[in-house]
Amino acid sequence: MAYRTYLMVCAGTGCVANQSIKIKDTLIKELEKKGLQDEVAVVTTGCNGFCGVGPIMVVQPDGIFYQLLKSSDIPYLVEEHLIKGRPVKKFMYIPSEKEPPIPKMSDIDFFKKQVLIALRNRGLIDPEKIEEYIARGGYSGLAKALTEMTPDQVINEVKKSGLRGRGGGGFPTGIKWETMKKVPGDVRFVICNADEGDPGAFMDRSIIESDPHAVIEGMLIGAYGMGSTQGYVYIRNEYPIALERLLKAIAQAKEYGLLGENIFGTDFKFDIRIIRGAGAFVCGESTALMASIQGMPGEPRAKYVHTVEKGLFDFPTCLNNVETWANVPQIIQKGAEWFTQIGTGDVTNDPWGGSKGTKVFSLTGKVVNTGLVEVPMGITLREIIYDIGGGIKDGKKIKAVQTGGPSGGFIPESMLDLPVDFDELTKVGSMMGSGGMIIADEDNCIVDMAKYFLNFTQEESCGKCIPCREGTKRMYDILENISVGKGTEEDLELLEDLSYMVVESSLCALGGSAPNPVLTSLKYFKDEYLTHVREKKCPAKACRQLNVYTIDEEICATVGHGCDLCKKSCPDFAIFGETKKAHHIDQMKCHKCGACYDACNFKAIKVE
Amino acid sequence: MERSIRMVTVNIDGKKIEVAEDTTILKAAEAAGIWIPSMCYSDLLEPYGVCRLCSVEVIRGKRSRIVTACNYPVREGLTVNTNSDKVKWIRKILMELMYSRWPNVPVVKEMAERLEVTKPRFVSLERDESENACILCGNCVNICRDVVKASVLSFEGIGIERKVVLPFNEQSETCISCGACAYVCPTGHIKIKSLETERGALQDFYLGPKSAINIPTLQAVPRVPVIDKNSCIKMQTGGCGICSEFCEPGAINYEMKDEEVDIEVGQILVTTGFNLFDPQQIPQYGYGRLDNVYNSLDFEFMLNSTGPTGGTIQCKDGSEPRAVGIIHCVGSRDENYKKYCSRVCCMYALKFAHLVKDRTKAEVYQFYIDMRAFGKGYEEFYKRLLDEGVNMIRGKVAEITEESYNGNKPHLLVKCEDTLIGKFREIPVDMVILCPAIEPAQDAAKIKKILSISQSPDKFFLERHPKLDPISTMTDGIFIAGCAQGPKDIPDSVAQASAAAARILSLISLGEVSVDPIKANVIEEFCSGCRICNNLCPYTAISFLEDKKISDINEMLCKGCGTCVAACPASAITGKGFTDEQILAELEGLLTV
Amino acid sequence: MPKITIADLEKIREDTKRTLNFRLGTCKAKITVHMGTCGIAAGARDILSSVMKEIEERKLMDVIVTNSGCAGLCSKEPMITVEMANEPAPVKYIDMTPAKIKKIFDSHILKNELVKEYALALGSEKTA
Amino acid sequence: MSEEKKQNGWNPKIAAFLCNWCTYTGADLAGVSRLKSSPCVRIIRVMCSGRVDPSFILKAFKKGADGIFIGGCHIGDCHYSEGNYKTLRRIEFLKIFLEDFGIDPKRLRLEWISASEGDKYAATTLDFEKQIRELGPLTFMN
Amino acid sequence: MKPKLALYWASSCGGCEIAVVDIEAKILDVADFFDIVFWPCIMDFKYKDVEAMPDGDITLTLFNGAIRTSENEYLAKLLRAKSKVMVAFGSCAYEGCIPALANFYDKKKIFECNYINSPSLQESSKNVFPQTHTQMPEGEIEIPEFWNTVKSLDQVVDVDYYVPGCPPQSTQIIAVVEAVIDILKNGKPLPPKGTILGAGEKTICEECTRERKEKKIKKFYRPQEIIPNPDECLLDQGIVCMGPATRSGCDALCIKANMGCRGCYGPPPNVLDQGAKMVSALSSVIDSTDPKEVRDIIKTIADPLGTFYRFSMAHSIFHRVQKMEEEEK
Repeated sequence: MAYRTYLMVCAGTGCVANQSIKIKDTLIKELEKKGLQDEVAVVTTGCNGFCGVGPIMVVQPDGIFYQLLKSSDIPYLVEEHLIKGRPVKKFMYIPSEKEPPIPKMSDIDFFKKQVLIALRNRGLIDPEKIEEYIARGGYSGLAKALTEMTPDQVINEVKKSGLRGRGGGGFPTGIKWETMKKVPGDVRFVICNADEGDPGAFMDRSIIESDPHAVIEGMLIGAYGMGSTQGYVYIRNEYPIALERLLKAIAQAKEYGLLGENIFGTDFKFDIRIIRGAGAFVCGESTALMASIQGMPGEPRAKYVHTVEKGLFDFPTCLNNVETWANVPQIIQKGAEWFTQIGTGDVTNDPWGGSKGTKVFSLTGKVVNTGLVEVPMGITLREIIYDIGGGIKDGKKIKAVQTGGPSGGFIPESMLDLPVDFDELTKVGSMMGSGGMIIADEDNCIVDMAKYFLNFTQEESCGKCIPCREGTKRMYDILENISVGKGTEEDLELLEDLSYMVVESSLCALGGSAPNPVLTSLKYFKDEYLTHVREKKCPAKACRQLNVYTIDEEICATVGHGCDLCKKSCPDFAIFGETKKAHHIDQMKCHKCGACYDACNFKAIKVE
Repeated sequence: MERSIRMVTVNIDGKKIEVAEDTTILKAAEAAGIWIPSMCYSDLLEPYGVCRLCSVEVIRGKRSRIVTACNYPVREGLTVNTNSDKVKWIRKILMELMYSRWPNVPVVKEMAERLEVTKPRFVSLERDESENACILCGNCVNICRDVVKASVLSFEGIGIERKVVLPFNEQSETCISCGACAYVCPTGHIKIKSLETERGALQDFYLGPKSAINIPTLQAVPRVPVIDKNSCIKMQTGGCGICSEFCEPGAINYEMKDEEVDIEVGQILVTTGFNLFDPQQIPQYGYGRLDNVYNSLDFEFMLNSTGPTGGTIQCKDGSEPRAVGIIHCVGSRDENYKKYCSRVCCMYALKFAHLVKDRTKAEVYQFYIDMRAFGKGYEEFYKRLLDEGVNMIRGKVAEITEESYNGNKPHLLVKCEDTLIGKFREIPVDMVILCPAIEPAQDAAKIKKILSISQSPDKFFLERHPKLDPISTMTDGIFIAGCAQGPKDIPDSVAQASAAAARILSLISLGEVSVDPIKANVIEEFCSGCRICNNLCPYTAISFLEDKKISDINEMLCKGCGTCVAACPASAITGKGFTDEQILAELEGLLTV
Repeated sequence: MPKITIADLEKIREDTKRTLNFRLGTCKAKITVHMGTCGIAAGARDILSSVMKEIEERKLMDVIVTNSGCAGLCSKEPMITVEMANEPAPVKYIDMTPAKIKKIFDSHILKNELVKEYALALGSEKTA
Repeated sequence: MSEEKKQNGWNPKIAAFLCNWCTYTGADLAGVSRLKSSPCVRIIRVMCSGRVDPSFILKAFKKGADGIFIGGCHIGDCHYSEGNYKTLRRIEFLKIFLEDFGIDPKRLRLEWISASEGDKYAATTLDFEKQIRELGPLTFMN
Repeated sequence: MKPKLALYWASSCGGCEIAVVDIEAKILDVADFFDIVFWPCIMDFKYKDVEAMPDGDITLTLFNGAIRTSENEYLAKLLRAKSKVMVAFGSCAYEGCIPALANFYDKKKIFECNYINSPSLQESSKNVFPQTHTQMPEGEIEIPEFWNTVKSLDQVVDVDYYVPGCPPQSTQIIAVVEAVIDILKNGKPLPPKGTILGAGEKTICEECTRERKEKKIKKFYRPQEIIPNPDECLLDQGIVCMGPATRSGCDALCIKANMGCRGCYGPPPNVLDQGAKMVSALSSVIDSTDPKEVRDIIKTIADPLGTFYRFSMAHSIFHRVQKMEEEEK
């Protein structure tokens, strides 16, 4: 018997971490209790992207969106919505305190402005069921490619679409495929790079979790175009759910004969192997990744000979990332023209001429709605931050947007109307990267943030070449010096000099782009650096070593009645004062840890 | 796939250079006499490209690009600038980074000076112990993995924590001690800990470093080089293989292996020779501990005109010895070591004395117990030596010590009692030659087991009869000759071997052999195949017939000892000549009287 | 192991279509069963079941069923609302029985002909 | 009775199984060397001491031997490599066996005497004779 | 006239009589063919009937049991005289068997054990020894005298043939009976005197189906110590099996039950002494050259004498255990 209602419970990593599996189990139990198990189905889906409000459940066909669910809410929800037909307002999304709750998913701003290509099946299908993918038109792109198109036509279609590598570089995918196709030889590989390493970025994981077959189909089409018979997916082992779904998907595809020999009765054969990465950031670099697959240390090598000529095991190898592969089936299915309608620029003659299609970003930082968003190329940063992201938290002022992860750069508020595409971002010193987008507000110190990213890159540097190993470490040291008030203006010069040198001479892109956060921050926020080195002050009060903590004695005495909390919290015993009387801080003893600031309930601690 | 080499013209610093396509910029520049700095480049390895000092600017049209010269392949029309401001700027900062991290490493210092970096802008990181001169160029790791194929060394840690380590930071068994890593290390950080070469352990006249390919001994027949399997990298790890590239006739074959060849023979002559007694067992003689104390074989090697000294007799420091002591009976005729006389030492000791006299002005002292110059012309030679002025001291040497008087260079002091004059003497010499005992070959016991022959109590092989049949053994068809049977000199060995050969030949020409009639055999009707007798026979004459499920005795192998006869619980084995009935009858007869 | 053909793809797609239509909310008709306390007391559960049964029996791919609370006219329960994609306004039917449901399916859902005798009124509120 | 026998100039009978290569030759040597060995010993030559079947020993005792002497090559020097090891084990076993049978195991003696040890042969046999004399004649019950 | 058959049991357990009956229907052939003149176990015959027979009157006597007492000996001699063919039937008659284990002790010891130390004796009957002649009011009672040593039949009388086994296997008895009937009926020549009937010429190993390997024994096990592999030679596994030194004929009965052969069929042809042969064989395969270790390994055999001579003590070279000389002194 068909079901009348489907409960789409999000089982992306974010929601699973928030007990969505438990919610699913409770739902099933509750439905059974009410005798609804034959009428109402519970489906686990991939990530919906709105991870900030997980766990999420969508009730279909009504399209009611529930957020922040707890398993204790379930009996009430089932009773109200599923039996009595009354959607429960208190679990719905509320954009702001003043506004009423929005019951329907499609009406929520976060979802409204998104254009879904790579994530088109998210929340709609059970990623562990190939039938549902097929029902959504899955594998018809492959069918079309195999039966109606020659390999060259496939490559040409991708080339025409203007699809560019979503992993960061933005290299036109079609050109890459074409180059690979031209290299002679029988053995050639395609690789899906699922070694997503940028902190805070999780679009690849999300795509695999919600729609693994899209990736498989993309690889199949690519392999057909380029004449490869063996594919690899290099996925980090820290993505257990993605890995499991991918393994299941591959098994299902094999069962259906969509992987293996004589696919759709043609001569085409293709198989996929999964290689689990150990999570080194540098292994996201193509040559390091291939070295890792080969069982060698994950170190990059010089790419004066491209991997499409000599890649994995020295055979021609085409590596694309998850999102790129996931776009391919749609392009083949709906045609290049459809794809070029979305995005910026003109790619009819020059594949570098624009950015087409959509890009998935992971929106994090000081924005109201955090999560994964797929937006058309050319959308402005402002739209992403304010319309989709719901603006800055707590009504603060935006300071900068950091795009492209640790290799990207800071974009100041003045440039918020910048259309987001590969070339525009690069022009301002940042990059698209794999799609990280971190919003910084006025409480964020630019030096501190640059230091954060540098710390990441210097720790993740493989250590092979000197500029990256020694250089990023020195850059970090200088930033550290600046953040504790030991920096000089010469240091800033040296930092810049060193940064440019590292960009120029590093062996791979990790080193070559590592200084981007420093360079862009120096470019757009020079003043803030100068304040750090000249006045030894941090305007955002984030560099604690530059802060001076004092106690407003009046507040302390009258409002807080000398509660002693700060005194107890101070690890240096630097706070004095009798209970019920005003306290004060001995600046000589204070190590500026900020514990008292966090401890005070009355905002009596002042920071300067 | 044969690929014709295409020559291309490239422009390096304004010079037009014609080189083969795909040559690296570094090599092309080198050909043109242009120096490009590099710290990690090694001709032996694929460029690893880590120091980046060889960064150069490649200009294509208006666009220029920084690449590393060590691994950038040249193409037609490439324009390279190795000395632009940008290049200099990059090199300078790189050098600053390196210099500040390894301020005490000479090669880094040198390079820094050459690149005019005197005071780096970075804080000197002397957190590295001054000994740590590893600049992480990776050459050692790469040569170990790619060339030697041992993969012993590897990097550990990433980023600034990267370092070169052995597996689990322990001396690895995989390391074949080839020394390739030390060879490619640009800073000399890798040192080879020399394994203490113990003199006594010197084998095959090994007196110094030698290549993995060598001619085993000077008199080797055939005189062709062989590969020492234990030190050849190719044999150990499958790496290297340079010699085969080098050898034009293609004579090098790594596939050759020691193989066991089964050859069916009717007779065997065992001439497995002897071992030289290790004088280190007599510590008071100082062999292996004191310089200039040699054993006879060392000295023989020194005397050899193709030996390490070209035949001159000299002390370790190269000086001519002023006096030489030759000590007889080292280990022979000694209750504590070998009780027997080694027979050859007296005469070769006299020969040594003669040669020392002949080649140097040194005084020669012979320390002997008894002179045994028993052979033809031997006594005459002894007489001649006495005439030559060799000092003969009758007495067993007690000790050899190293002494030094008044700060002069140390010499050796031989202490012994001169039994002829009844006085204790201390004789200063510069060199001592020990004449060690001849002892049975070290694997004699193994050979004994294989061939089922016997050893006499001194462990030499036992002859059938000491007087009447000194060349055959108790096992028919197996003969012995030379020092395998007992110490003897060359004439005796030749005589014995010839006799053995003659015996063998006579048997061959006879075409058949007669065997002793005392044999055991299995009575099939009574054997039930319990297999108790199966491993009793040292001559493996007993086998188990799987088809009949009974045991069987090969009469040709059987020596008739009768052990199996006694053991057979079914009395199914009888011993011809010594049957149960016969022995019992004998008993009956003996005991009734 | 069955080797899939393109025709098989189509078949799978057809088989799963209804499920997905439900999830996407795309449909020709939407039937809302009013299931307030009053509705349930008047037998709305049976009505819901019979609606589901009709859909099942007729193998309708594009009719979705949902429930809602009390429509306010408790005396006329059980009540359903039928919304057709091609009609401007929903129709409310009152005093439903399984037989009546059958009739509504026969004429309204399949032939776009209103069953006037059961209808309460035309043009009440739309249920989105 | 035994006391009586002893007094009446009783001479023990010692059966000896001698290995052809060592002890037999050793006995030979003793003779050639004019050494005094026990006259009570009645020698049976076997090729190897390993040929000595325990049945022979029991039979010999039964037939009137008062002591039994077995001579073989020294351990490790067996002409047949390892025949004497088997002898060693058999005799060890047999001694336990004899003890169980109520016969003093001292009446059975195994010695390693090489071809060159004529003196040892002489001394050992004399010693054994003395020992047997002390033990007296071996009698059997019915 | 039918040939005459006598069966007698001397010192034995009676198992052989049962074995004879155990030939099932064949017993009818026996009864049919023979005229049974003496079989005290089955029917009431009197010694005086036998005594009254002329010498050689009995065609065949199957004599089982060892010679323990004067009565046994008397009957053995009597039947010998009256019989044409005297067969030592069963291991007791053949080689002493279990009764001969008493040869480990002498009469004195046995009497001490039975009439002084036996725990079942009542105080009043302790120290009362059997007397050959006792004067009773009714007259003199004579009971047989107890010999010091148990003997096999052939140690007291001349024996023509032997049938070994404790008891002889019924199949073997059938074969013997058939052969005898065949000879008597058809006037065939008798087998040579001293032939062992109803047994093979080889050893038990011939009949044992286990896989044997070259033997190397480090320790002997008693059957309760290990669970032996049923496919592998027991001796290889360290279990003392008399099989190699025991005549075949039983079809490896004990071994098939996963027990070592106990040796009831006696030594194989040519073997003088079963026990001595076992000593020789086992010590040959002990895997050690160190005298101490050899002794230790030998010590792992429990009671070697009793084990090796379980059935053949009377027939062994020594016939019996001697008194330790020390004890004598």
